[in-house]
Amino acid sequence: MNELMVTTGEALRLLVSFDPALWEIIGVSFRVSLTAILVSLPPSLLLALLLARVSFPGRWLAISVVNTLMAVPTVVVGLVLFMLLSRSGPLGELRLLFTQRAMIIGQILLAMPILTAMLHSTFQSLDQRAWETARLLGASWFQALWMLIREARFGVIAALLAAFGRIIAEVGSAVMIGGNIEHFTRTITTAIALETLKGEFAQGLALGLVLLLLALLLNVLLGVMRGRGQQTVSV
Amino acid sequence: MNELMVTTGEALRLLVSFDPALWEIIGVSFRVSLTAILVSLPPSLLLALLLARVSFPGRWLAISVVNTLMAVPTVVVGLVLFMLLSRSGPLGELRLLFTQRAMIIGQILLAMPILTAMLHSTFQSLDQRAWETARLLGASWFQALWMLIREARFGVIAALLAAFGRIIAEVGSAVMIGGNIEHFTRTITTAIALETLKGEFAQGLALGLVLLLLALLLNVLLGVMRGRGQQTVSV
Amino acid sequence: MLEVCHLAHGFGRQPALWEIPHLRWRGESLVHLQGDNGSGKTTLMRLLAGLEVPRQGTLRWSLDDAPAQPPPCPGRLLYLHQQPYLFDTTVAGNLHYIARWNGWRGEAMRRRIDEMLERCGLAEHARQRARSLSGGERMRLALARAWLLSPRVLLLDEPTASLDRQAVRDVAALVGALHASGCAVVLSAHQPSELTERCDEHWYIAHQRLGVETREAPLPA
Amino acid sequence: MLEVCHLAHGFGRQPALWEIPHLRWRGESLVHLQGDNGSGKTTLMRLLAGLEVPRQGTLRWSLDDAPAQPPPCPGRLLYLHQQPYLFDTTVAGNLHYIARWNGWRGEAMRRRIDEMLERCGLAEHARQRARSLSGGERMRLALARAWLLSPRVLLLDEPTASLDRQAVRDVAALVGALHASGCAVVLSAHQPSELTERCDEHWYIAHQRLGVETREAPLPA
Amino acid sequence: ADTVRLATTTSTYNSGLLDYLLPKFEADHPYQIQVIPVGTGKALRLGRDGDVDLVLTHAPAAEKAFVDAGYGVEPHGVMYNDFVIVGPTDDPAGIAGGNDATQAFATLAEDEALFVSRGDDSGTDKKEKILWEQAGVTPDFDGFRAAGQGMGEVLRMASELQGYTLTDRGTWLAMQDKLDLEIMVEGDTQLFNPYQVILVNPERYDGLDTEGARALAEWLISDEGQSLIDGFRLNGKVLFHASAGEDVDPESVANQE
Ligand SMILES: Nc1ncnc2c1ncn2[C@@H]1O[C@H](COP(=O)(O)OP(=O)(O)OP(=O)(O)O)[C@@H](O)[C@H]1O
Ligand SMILES: Nc1ncnc2c1ncn2[C@@H]1O[C@H](COP(=O)(O)OP(=O)(O)OP(=O)(O)O)[C@@H](O)[C@H]1O
Ligand SMILES: [Mg+2]
Ligand SMILES: [Mg+2]
Repeated sequence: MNELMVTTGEALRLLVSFDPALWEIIGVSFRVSLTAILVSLPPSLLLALLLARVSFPGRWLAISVVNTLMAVPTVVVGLVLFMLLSRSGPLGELRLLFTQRAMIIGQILLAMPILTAMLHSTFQSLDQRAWETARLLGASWFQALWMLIREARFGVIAALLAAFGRIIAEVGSAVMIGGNIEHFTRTITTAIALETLKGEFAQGLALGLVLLLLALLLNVLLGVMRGRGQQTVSV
Repeated sequence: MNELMVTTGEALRLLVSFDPALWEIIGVSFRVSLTAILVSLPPSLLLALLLARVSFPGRWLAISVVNTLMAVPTVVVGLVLFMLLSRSGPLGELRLLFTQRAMIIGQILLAMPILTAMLHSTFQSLDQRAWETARLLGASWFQALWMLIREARFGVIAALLAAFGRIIAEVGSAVMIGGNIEHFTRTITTAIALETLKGEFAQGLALGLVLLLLALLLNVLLGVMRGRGQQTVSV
Repeated sequence: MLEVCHLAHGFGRQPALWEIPHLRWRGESLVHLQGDNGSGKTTLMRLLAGLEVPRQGTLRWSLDDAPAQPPPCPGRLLYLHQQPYLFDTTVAGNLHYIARWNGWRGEAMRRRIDEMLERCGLAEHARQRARSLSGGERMRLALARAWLLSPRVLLLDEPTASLDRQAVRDVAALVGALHASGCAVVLSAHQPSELTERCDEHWYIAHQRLGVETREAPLPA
Repeated sequence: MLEVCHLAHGFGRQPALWEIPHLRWRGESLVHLQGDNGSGKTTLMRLLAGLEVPRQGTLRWSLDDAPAQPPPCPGRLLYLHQQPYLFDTTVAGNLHYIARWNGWRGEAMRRRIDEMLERCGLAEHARQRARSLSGGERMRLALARAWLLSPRVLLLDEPTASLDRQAVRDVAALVGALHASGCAVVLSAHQPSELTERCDEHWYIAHQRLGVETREAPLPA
Repeated sequence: ADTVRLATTTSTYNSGLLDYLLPKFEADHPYQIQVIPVGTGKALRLGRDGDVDLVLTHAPAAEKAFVDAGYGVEPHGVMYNDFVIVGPTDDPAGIAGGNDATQAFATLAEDEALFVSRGDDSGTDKKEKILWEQAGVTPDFDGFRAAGQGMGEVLRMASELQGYTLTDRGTWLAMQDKLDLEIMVEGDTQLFNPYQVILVNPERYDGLDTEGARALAEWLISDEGQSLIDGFRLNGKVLFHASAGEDVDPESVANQE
């Protein structure tokens, strides 16, 4: 018990004395994950809309496949991408391995299934008349899509947060394709993994707390955007 | 390119010749993750319902906190639980470290935030009249909850799949609290991590494929339960 | 049966929708609640059903010789939403939900459900998804759910708005029969019909006040 | 204006709801579409609006001297759902959506929206969340959205079902004015009212057939 | 059978040495060994916290501190292997063929060659830091990459980036086939890499299986265990040299403090 207290205390102390090295790592983490989310969002939105609103043969199987892809371990994504980007792999010429760009690609692959699956379930539960009404009232295809997103903002934001949570917290693909190289591709989670490996649990926890505090900040900001949602009664 | 082909081929061959060692690992993975999901579901349902339907001071912050907890890295959960369960930690007497039970606890901690957040967003978008109607027509509190779950089955199943995907694919907490001990706590993902560490990519990919195939099976089964969802038109 | 004291309600920063200093209703009359759009008919019914908590004042039901109590009184008091919520299953499934919730079982229950579907003109639609029903059919199904439960108090929020003429006549006959068998009924409707003609008490909401006017009960049709 | 050939529609394994061998409509009359619950009025309107693809047959609109084309004709042909969908924002926000989609801007647009809210009795509710409106107010808002757009063809699915009497009169006057200015209107309604009295053409759906009956246009009220 | 928990470095586990040794031990003894493969730092930490019964590691300085602090007892040298410097075949820095590790490191820094460092405080990393110090350079030149990962990953990374790195011979031999690298420098006495087995101090925690742990440790340094270690081959190559009874080179221990 005592050691846990000491370690937590130490973690908090480290957290308050922000140093440039720490902020560098935080910068890499958020840059990579936010970029990955932003890039994944448009295709995921379109795919989700397609799966929710257009009936085509095999649609049902496609939904199951998207859901399944949520269960792909991050190390597997890392592995596959590593083999593709390796010098001996088909895309080796691009020299992307161990760069932030490669990490972004990995995280896009991880974010898209969860984003698509969550957005699909959100759009699926949205009233069909919403789309019809918008189109009849003169909305273009994109304007109607934007209206749908606003109508489903609770679900959309929940999907974004779940996807963001998944990729900011993942370590398997980041360490495999990024390489955890100091000053280049070290993220909060790969740094935590490293500290843990060294047995430096306090440092690991401190980084974990930093990550959580920043994630909370992001959430509160989004919460303000989302509004308070419907009020309720008891029966 | 060639190596990738060879490796994939080898992976597929390994996959077809099911051996008991492989199935042992698969058994541990699914036992641990399915138990964790089953245990997390009831409290997550109640919490989600509470957050979606009852207004209390601080509700808004509580939602943000739940959303934030989705971003907790698996290693951090592993680390915290490790420090609690270690012989020198406060719960060391329980002797839970490096057991499947400890892994289940870790995965429950990972599953609850994502389950609660997704279920909350699902319940939030459900029509308030649903609950009122059920209660007026004589449903008990639990019957009305069951009706809500059925009405929101798309969202509920999507939430379950996302949570299952997260924990079956995670490695950080499993390796930290499970210890990746052969015959005891080795799961598919910790095995993948180990193979990757050894540079045995083929074995790693094969295990990854096994995981995905089994996850697909589970998805298709759930998909049948869920039904086909609404059909649609184009405007 | 119903006793209301100094009841007032409103939304947001708006002043009270209306105030009811005192209202006592024995539940023997068939009440027609009238008022313009937005006058607060739905809100009053929701308050009576306990779906909304009043800003001010009290509201008590004494049903079946039980001591007076504030709503909700699930299973005995039924409020029919102006736009009813149908459960996302088949038409028959909607009725089976109710049977299950109220512990009815067996062949008799099934026959009762079939009879109810027949009476509401939904027999052909039993296996259709409730969400794909036409506007009038939706209301018929919601009414079928209500008839099945035979409550002590029935609050009907514009039950006839989307029904065709024959259906309005059927509803009027059924409400008349229920009322005759001791069920207290309050209903709202903008357009006069066979149903409103049966009413022998009128509650008007106007200028944020509730007025009550009784007249002779009409002869049974 | 509208030309329909051998149109038939149904759902699932059911036989055709109805068949229309031939229908040609010049769009100069004010049409009242009638039929019992579940006869297929809503379905016909959705087909006319292009929201549903017919099982069989063709359907063409020629609007504004453009060559005949099948629906949808967004922005020029408007269908008002029997239970309108309101966007989850304020009442005024619902109208601003339309302004944005149609590229209207500036002070004139804002004044037009205010005027429309006033006319539909929603001025006091401009900042209220649309989803919290009363039943009649919801329909008023949906009608306000339609008036704002001034389309060439207007398909109104039971617009008066939940309106109070004054609102019905207002809608009747507005539909009359729109019709006089060249807008083609088809409307359905179960109960007779000032609005249906203005209609000079009647389409009946009965026994899975569509019948058409024209009569003298009434004098303007 | 009683279970004994052994925390060890990934290098012994991944090379297959333990999979080769332990079944032979378990066949003659009433114990079952659970192996927890982690880094040296974490292995010692597990020992300190009483979560395992014994450790098998290769970081002489850290091990000495571990024993001195009373966390561990009965340290025994078991075996050793050595470190080598590997690099790309075309050897842009021109260090191939030498056997002076310090000189090679100085050249690498001067050339600003690409060098992938473990950077994880492991035994290997500590050894590397000493070499930089002896070469008189601070490792922050342009090509220096601190990867913060295990040996296998670092080797793979060096191969992908065509850079140099310091590795233990065991991991090198195990992974050689998959790498596009060659040995540049070997044979320097500086590059000696001893492994020790240490029991977790039974006085610190109740319920440790010290009996079993001791049985395993003693078996490892017995003639049987030692000859098995010497007989272990990976791809036909000797990986570890049994060294029970030989003292850990005091000089190299001193160097690593
Ligand atoms: N949650 C809310 N927030 C703000 N205003 C509300 C809310 N709910 C209802 N109102 C307003 O309260 C007034 C009364 O609503 P109510 O639904 O009771 O009217 P009503 O008499 O049933 O009308 P209708 O005949 O149109 O159904 C309306 O003006 C409505 O806009
Ligand atoms: N998706 C569907 N699947 C099966 N049946 C359907 C579907 N949609 C509508 N129907 C049926 O088709 C018939 C016609 O429906 P429609 O909504 O057109 O009737 P309506 O004339 O508008 O009736 P109302 O006056 O009640 O609004 C109804 O019996 C309805 O149950
Ligand atoms: Mg109302
Ligand atoms: Mg209709």
